[in-house]
Amino acid sequence: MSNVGIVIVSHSADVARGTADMVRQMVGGEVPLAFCGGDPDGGLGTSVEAILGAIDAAWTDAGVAILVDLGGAETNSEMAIEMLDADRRDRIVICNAPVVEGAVMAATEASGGSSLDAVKQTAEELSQT
Amino acid sequence: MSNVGIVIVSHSADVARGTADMVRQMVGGEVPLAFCGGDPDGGLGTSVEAILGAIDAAWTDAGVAILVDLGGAETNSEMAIEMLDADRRDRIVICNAPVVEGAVMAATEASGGSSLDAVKQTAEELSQT
Amino acid sequence: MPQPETRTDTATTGAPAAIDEPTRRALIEALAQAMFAHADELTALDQAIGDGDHGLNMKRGFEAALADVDGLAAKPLPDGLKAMGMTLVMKVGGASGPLYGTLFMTLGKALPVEPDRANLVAAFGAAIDAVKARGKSDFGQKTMLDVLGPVHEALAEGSDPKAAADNAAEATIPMLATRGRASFLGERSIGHMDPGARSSALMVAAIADVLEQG
Amino acid sequence: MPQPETRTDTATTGAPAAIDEPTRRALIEALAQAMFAHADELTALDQAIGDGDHGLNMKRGFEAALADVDGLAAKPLPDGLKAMGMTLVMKVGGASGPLYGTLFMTLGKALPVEPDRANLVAAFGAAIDAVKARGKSDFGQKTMLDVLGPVHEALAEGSDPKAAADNAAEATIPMLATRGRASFLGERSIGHMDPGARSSALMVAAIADVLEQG
Ligand SMILES: Nc1ncnc2c1ncn2[C@@H]1O[C@H](COP(=O)(O)OP(=O)(O)O)[C@@H](O)[C@H]1O
Ligand SMILES: Nc1ncnc2c1ncn2[C@@H]1O[C@H](COP(=O)(O)OP(=O)(O)O)[C@@H](O)[C@H]1O
Ligand SMILES: [Mg+2]
Ligand SMILES: [Mg+2]
Ligand SMILES: [Mg+2]
Ligand SMILES: [Mg+2]
Repeated sequence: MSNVGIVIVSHSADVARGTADMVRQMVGGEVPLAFCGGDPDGGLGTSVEAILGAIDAAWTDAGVAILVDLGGAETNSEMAIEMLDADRRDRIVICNAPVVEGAVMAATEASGGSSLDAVKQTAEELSQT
Repeated sequence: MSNVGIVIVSHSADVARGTADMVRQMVGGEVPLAFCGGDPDGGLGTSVEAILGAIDAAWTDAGVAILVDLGGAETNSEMAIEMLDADRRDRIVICNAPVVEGAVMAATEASGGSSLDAVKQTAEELSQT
Repeated sequence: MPQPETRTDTATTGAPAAIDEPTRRALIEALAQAMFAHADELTALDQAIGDGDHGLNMKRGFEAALADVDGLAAKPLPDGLKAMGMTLVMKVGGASGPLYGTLFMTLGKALPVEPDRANLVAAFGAAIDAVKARGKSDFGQKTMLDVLGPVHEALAEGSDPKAAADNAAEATIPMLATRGRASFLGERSIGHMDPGARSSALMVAAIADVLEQG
Repeated sequence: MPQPETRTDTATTGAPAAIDEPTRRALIEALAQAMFAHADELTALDQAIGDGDHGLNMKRGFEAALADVDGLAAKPLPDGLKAMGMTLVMKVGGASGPLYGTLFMTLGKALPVEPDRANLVAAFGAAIDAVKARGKSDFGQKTMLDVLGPVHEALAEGSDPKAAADNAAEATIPMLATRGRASFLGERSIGHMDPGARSSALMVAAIADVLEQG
């Protein structure tokens, strides 16, 4: 089974891209990774359609952990999850963790083959070292 | 007296820029703001010289709060602070808070005219809403 | 101020006039025009206690709805509401997108094709509960819910929903925000009208105006 | 394996041969060449348990030092060490920059212009303490400190610092990382040599080789 996938959802396309760069630097290609940022017109905000696309791109049977920044990113991600098939919905979680630091930690955990629960927990236990 | 300034230090120039965009969207021009990301060659990492430049750009007598992402960004920021005049060194803090969410919260607090201590505390109390 | 009791509702059945295709089209157009006309005001409210995009967000959502007005109006009311909600979810881009989207989608799920007033009151209650669940929020937190709640009450007791909405939006001014971006401001959120409360009041007024003429 | 006791140190005073300008230049060049020659190896070690930039970081730092080799070598030893440390601080770009920078700067502050062995041991101890403070770290956390510590002991007791450094770098392999990026890997950090431990060992070897020839 593939490693757990990571999806990064930020209000800012730059933050999302930069975070993905930092994740790639840590885990290379070992972890399915996708990101999105910006509202449907490209301004600061999030887009349910883009989130659904990112989930699809990072999908693996081991599940997907989503990292979000502020309120709207979380609400839109929850909305996106509810629009998925029941089958996928059970294998996707939103981490209650900061987007940049959480994504690096979650991906590092995922690269070791950890379960979705373990990936979520590692991201959420995060305190700066 | 001006509002407390905010400095964003990320390993990624994109993350730093995007975070600054998100901060500006919340507080407009009310808060002195500067950011830097990337090592001295522009790769992922941080640069003490760039951090010193950002501190200078965001400097106000009310002090400056720095938001950092991972280990090296913190160590390099601490190094930069020690290179400042004693006078400035006492009015600059590194927040133990996530870079994106912390910067938005710290800047929002700073925009209300809060003290450096209050800004730091708000960023550090952060839990996702 | 128009009295809702004098509307075209048949008092005996409690049923409003059927919401036919031309009415559905008029509703979508009125909602869109209200958001377009007040986009700057909503943005200014959101600049004061948020990130200054609420007007833009709502405009984007209703531009998309308006672009599909033929398709939306052609659907039976429940399906049209669901499709409208989905459009807002996909296009608004802010927290208000999934919240208003959930409101419309739940109305679509809960309403029959030809609703009477009791159906409407029940559906609106269900929609409010769905918004609360989506937003992990409740009344009293200085959000759109603080307009939607009083409008629901007004519908239930047959008083004027427009007046209720306007008063409720005004009443968010002294509130302390504890949800959404405005909560980042703490005490400084006090003294400003919540942008989502205002957009809710504008939508209620737009809908009431169309149905009163209808 | 060369025995440090057989070095040119005058046993009576405990003073190594004076570190004159040509020696200082040779030291800088040897350090830089060691980092250049092993950049890929350091990067590979950092890829296994970090972000894969340690070789690049060290190369960048020592390229800058080499670019200024005339200026650095011309300075008296303490000032040259401080300037070298500052160059690493400004150029390395990773956590290792301020850490190695602090090491060199503290050596510069603590050493006299013509140090004897006792000065060196004391200064190295102070430099290690400064690195610990800078990194909020200690021995046993699978970092450069786990090489610097044993090298300090070797210097103090007059045993071979190169051998001590190599053994200490090897000994980081079974360690669990609790500082720096490698700590993100938890148990998976076990079984790999720490990249900073390896670069420390390389620097110790480069310095020892120059001083033994000198
Ligand atoms: N958790 C929530 N529950 C209910 N309403 C909310 C919540 N979060 C935000 N809102 C409403 O949404 C409005 C802001 O919408 P908008 O500006 O479009 O989104 P964003 O805050 O993502 O920029 C607020 O004024 C408030 O009425
Ligand atoms: N807090 C610390 N204390 C001591 N040494 C550390 C610390 N953090 C990192 N290191 C050392 O730095 C090395 C990594 O350096 P480098 O890869 O250049 O920086 P970064 O980790 O920022 O990418 C580690 O292998 C370790 O030896
Ligand atoms: Mg907004
Ligand atoms: Mg927004
Ligand atoms: Mg590294
Ligand atoms: Mg690095």
